[in-house]
Amino acid sequence: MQTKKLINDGAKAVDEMLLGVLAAHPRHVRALEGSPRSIVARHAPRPGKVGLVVGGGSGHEPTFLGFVGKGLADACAVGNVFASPPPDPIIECAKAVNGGAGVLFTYGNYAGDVMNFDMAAEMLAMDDIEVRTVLTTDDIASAPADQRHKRRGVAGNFFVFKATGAACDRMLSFDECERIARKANDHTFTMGVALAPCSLPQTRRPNFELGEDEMEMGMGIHGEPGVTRGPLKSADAVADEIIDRIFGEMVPSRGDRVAVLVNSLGSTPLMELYILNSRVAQRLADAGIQTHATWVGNYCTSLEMAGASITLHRLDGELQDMLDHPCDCAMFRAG
Amino acid sequence: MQTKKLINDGAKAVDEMLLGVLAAHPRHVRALEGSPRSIVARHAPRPGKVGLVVGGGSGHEPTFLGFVGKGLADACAVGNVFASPPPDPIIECAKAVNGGAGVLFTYGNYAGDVMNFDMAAEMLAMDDIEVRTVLTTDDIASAPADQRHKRRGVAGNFFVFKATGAACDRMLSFDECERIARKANDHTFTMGVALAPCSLPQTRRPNFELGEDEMEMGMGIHGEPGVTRGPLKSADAVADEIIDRIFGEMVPSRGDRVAVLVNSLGSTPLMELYILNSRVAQRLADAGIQTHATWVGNYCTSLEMAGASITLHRLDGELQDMLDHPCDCAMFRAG
Amino acid sequence: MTTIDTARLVAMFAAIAADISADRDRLCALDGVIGDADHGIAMELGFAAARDAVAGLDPAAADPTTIFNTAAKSFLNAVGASSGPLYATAFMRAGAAVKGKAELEDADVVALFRAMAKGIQDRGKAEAGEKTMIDAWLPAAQAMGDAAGAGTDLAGALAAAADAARAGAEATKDMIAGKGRSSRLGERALGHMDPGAASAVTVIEAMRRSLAG
Amino acid sequence: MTTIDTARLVAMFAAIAADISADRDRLCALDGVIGDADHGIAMELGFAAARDAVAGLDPAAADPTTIFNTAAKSFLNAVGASSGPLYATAFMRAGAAVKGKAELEDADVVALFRAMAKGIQDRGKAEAGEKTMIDAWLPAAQAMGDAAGAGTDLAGALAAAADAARAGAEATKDMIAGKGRSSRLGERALGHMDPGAASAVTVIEAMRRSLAG
Ligand SMILES: Nc1ncnc2c1ncn2[C@@H]1O[C@H](COP(=O)(O)OP(=O)(O)O)[C@@H](O)[C@H]1O
Ligand SMILES: Nc1ncnc2c1ncn2[C@@H]1O[C@H](COP(=O)(O)OP(=O)(O)O)[C@@H](O)[C@H]1O
Ligand SMILES: [Mg+2]
Ligand SMILES: [Mg+2]
Ligand SMILES: [Mg+2]
Ligand SMILES: [Mg+2]
Repeated sequence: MQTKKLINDGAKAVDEMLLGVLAAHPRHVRALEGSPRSIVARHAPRPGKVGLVVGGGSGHEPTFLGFVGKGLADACAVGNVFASPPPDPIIECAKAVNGGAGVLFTYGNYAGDVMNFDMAAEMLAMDDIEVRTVLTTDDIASAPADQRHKRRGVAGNFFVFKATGAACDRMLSFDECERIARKANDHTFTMGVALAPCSLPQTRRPNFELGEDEMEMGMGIHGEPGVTRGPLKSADAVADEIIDRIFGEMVPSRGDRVAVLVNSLGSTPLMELYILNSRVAQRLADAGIQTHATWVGNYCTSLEMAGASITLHRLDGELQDMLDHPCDCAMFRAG
Repeated sequence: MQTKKLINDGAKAVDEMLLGVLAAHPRHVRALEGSPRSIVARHAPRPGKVGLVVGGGSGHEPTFLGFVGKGLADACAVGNVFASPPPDPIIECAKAVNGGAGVLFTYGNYAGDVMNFDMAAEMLAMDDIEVRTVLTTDDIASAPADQRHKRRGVAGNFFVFKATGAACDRMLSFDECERIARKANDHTFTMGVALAPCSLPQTRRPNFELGEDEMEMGMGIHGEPGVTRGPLKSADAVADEIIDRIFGEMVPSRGDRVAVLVNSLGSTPLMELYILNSRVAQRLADAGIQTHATWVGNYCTSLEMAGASITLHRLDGELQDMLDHPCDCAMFRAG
Repeated sequence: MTTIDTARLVAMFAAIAADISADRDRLCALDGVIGDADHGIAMELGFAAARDAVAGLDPAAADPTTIFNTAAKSFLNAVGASSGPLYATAFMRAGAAVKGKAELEDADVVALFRAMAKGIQDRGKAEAGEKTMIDAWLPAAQAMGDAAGAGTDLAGALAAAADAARAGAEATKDMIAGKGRSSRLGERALGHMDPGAASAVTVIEAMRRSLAG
Repeated sequence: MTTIDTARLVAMFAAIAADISADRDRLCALDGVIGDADHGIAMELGFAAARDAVAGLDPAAADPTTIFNTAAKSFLNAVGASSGPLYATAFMRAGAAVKGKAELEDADVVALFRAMAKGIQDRGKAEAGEKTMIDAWLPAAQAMGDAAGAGTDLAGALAAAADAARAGAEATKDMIAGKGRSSRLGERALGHMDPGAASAVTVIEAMRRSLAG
């Protein structure tokens, strides 16, 4: 039996989605002529501004394309479901947003994305467009702390994109934008948990199996297995386990400031997310950590997967400044 | 077997959710002391301003409490899951936001809500707080057009609240605010479709059954059966059926302007919503109707139910003005 | 003829709460078919709150009216929903009907049922035949009055009330709903018992056992 | 010894596409266990695009290099993902390896396999034993070269390559992954075949059938 989806044809789902996005957000984004998988901000390019190109597989909406807009990403290269975009749309995005000050690629650390974005960067170099890359590696479940460069990028993308987009929007130098992107990534820690699988539009079959009372800690945002599988726990126990692991890495001190993201992987509703957040807030308060801002909702999803992730973004003055910088995107506004 | 949820105790889910909401949105909302189910905007009350109180059962987040904030609702009375709040929190909300210019109750037309809000209004009258009520009745699937007063209020709440909140924020008179609320409701048409049930946190059992390849047209936002049950259709067919029914009532002419809401009932992801929207946009364009603004996402949910609804809000100059009025709420920003 | 004191009424609320709690999942399932699947939860919450509130009263100071008013308020605030105002109004009217009494005699119990049915009807504006709890409560109150009028003893009258409630709930299967969530269903509601009528049977049956000697 | 003309290469891409399409769901299922469940989709898309693109070339004007370059480009743009750059690079290197030839002789086929394996390795930087498609492609290219060096005919050498690929894919079950999505799984990847190695077997087997005269 196939899973139920409101689609027309699995093979056309991504392109039809993009038509719907363009129809809904004409003031924020456009598709490049001849390159429909290149979604570019209305206001881009801006001369002298570092261009920020994000991208990755589809199925994580509002990540990545929802973060295209003023003050955040200038363009997004859109891949098939859970598949990196090929180099072409990435190249077109970079050309379209190049303001002469360099183009920054920021995306999640996955083999496929790295190969495709690197191929794009090589080809852009031949056109004298300077590209630098900052990979997001916030998923603390995906490799030990001393191998941070091997970690996946998951919901914490949100904070890295936000900081980087702000830096670019403020016309900081290429070096500064890159430095801030790396710092934002270093300051971001995420872990997720999955309760039920999603299914790809092309197969409409659950992409993994979980026992009726099981959950998977550390689940990736494409249904890749996480770190441990065990019986379903309470919201408080899940929040505690995640916060404990994040604290173990972030090593917070009293008086620290953080921003929080409690993210649904798809079908976990706001009620459950806010219950998680109530525990997160309590843990932060108990540790003497100040919460500067909190986002709760669907920010980095895996289609209709059930589950959630918690991200802490440790702030210093600069990162807080970037976080508070206003942005106005297709699917996200802040500041 | 119980459904999986990230909760601690079904009986405490609503109150724990509220703690999480207050922790996440301290700049927007507060709970009234002694009345934790009364969520009030930070800026309320404002002298001379009509107070807008919304409310209803929990489980529809971000409806209702997410729409509390500057420029929209002043307060929300929060009920148990899918259950109207009792009169007490409603009364406290009304007292807290009363600026001396009257208090408007706007909420979905359900027997339980009507009884509880009416009881509250009666008791407030004894305290010389004048209350008027505008019920939302946008669900065209729930009664024939000549019995509009019997219809349910569903996702179209969003537009009614938005217009009414703007009218109140602009310090219009009680009469004007009420008139605009009624007009906004009269101009709003919604229909939904469900693909899979949700489950209540207290029972963790699916609240209805649907065959493996069935969908229900006209499903209410509490899992109440809709109008017809049949085999799952394509996104285009679903959008067409809904748009046809809405056009049948709205009787649009070329040159009309509308705002659109494509809403997830919970677990239907953005990809599917945008696919629906691509068809909606095409139908509107074909009919010569101008789309002034579109919202796509989780706006009025039924916990983790799978499905979606489409709402058209027909604009005239006044309603467009109200729609464009800025608002800044716990879970929603516009303008 | 024994009279019913406040302790018996307190025990009655405990009995209703226990029976409704045992019935919770069936009531949710019935509500799932034609409503929103929460009726068992609302009733369980409401009667648990009423039970606790009346158990917390000072038995020396509380008269039946206080018991019923306390039950009304606590039920309402715990529940909201449709059941909240309906049962809260029923209990407030019950309290008014026995005002001034220290203990209840047979005729008071008859009045109590009538007042409860009337309260539900005044609050919800449902007529008989609209597939609501009224279709259990009205015949129950009616049967109780008829039996008492015909000289039947309290136990017999209560049994008649419970039988009439059961028959009334059964009859809701053949009704199209005129009130409540299922009123939007038209013919699709046919064949299904109204959950509020079903729970009314459970409530009335628990009241029968508690009040019949 | 017969040579392989462009028509045969076009037919080869059609054969791979057909076999991969038939294999799609198994590959997705394998990827579901240790990856993101889309490998069959990516491969199906990629080879369908390659098949269509090379079928659309003017057979008179196209040489083998053009065939492979066209396949590379179309595969890459249809897929992205990991498979896209890996197979695209494999085909670009294949094209370079047969540059200037109008038809392929036995030695060219050997060179082609070696170039494809090398291309995948250059692009993905995977070593043997890291549980990737390399663990099928490297032994296949090696076995092919060894067999040809030992004087085996093309059919025999291709059969040796296919056997080696199968053995290599089988061996990935005992590996912990060093590259790709499953590299975050550690020991949990043990016991499961790498989907990219599995699909490599299908590709190589289809190439064997198409190229072995
Ligand atoms: N207007 C009304 N008058 C009498 N009973 C009503 C009315 N509206 C609803 N009911 C009763 O309430 C029951 C549903 O109660 P419940 O599930 O607790 O509330 P809700 O419908 O708010 O979820 C229905 O089965 C019906 O018996
Ligand atoms: N660096 C690499 N070198 C060689 N092969 C790789 C590499 N990374 C991934 N692979 C192969 O790609 C396969 C997965 O391909 P696919 O599912 O199409 O892409 P994705 O992982 O992007 O979803 C893996 O099974 C593995 O064989
Ligand atoms: Mg993939
Ligand atoms: Mg309810
Ligand atoms: Mg109900
Ligand atoms: Mg994959």
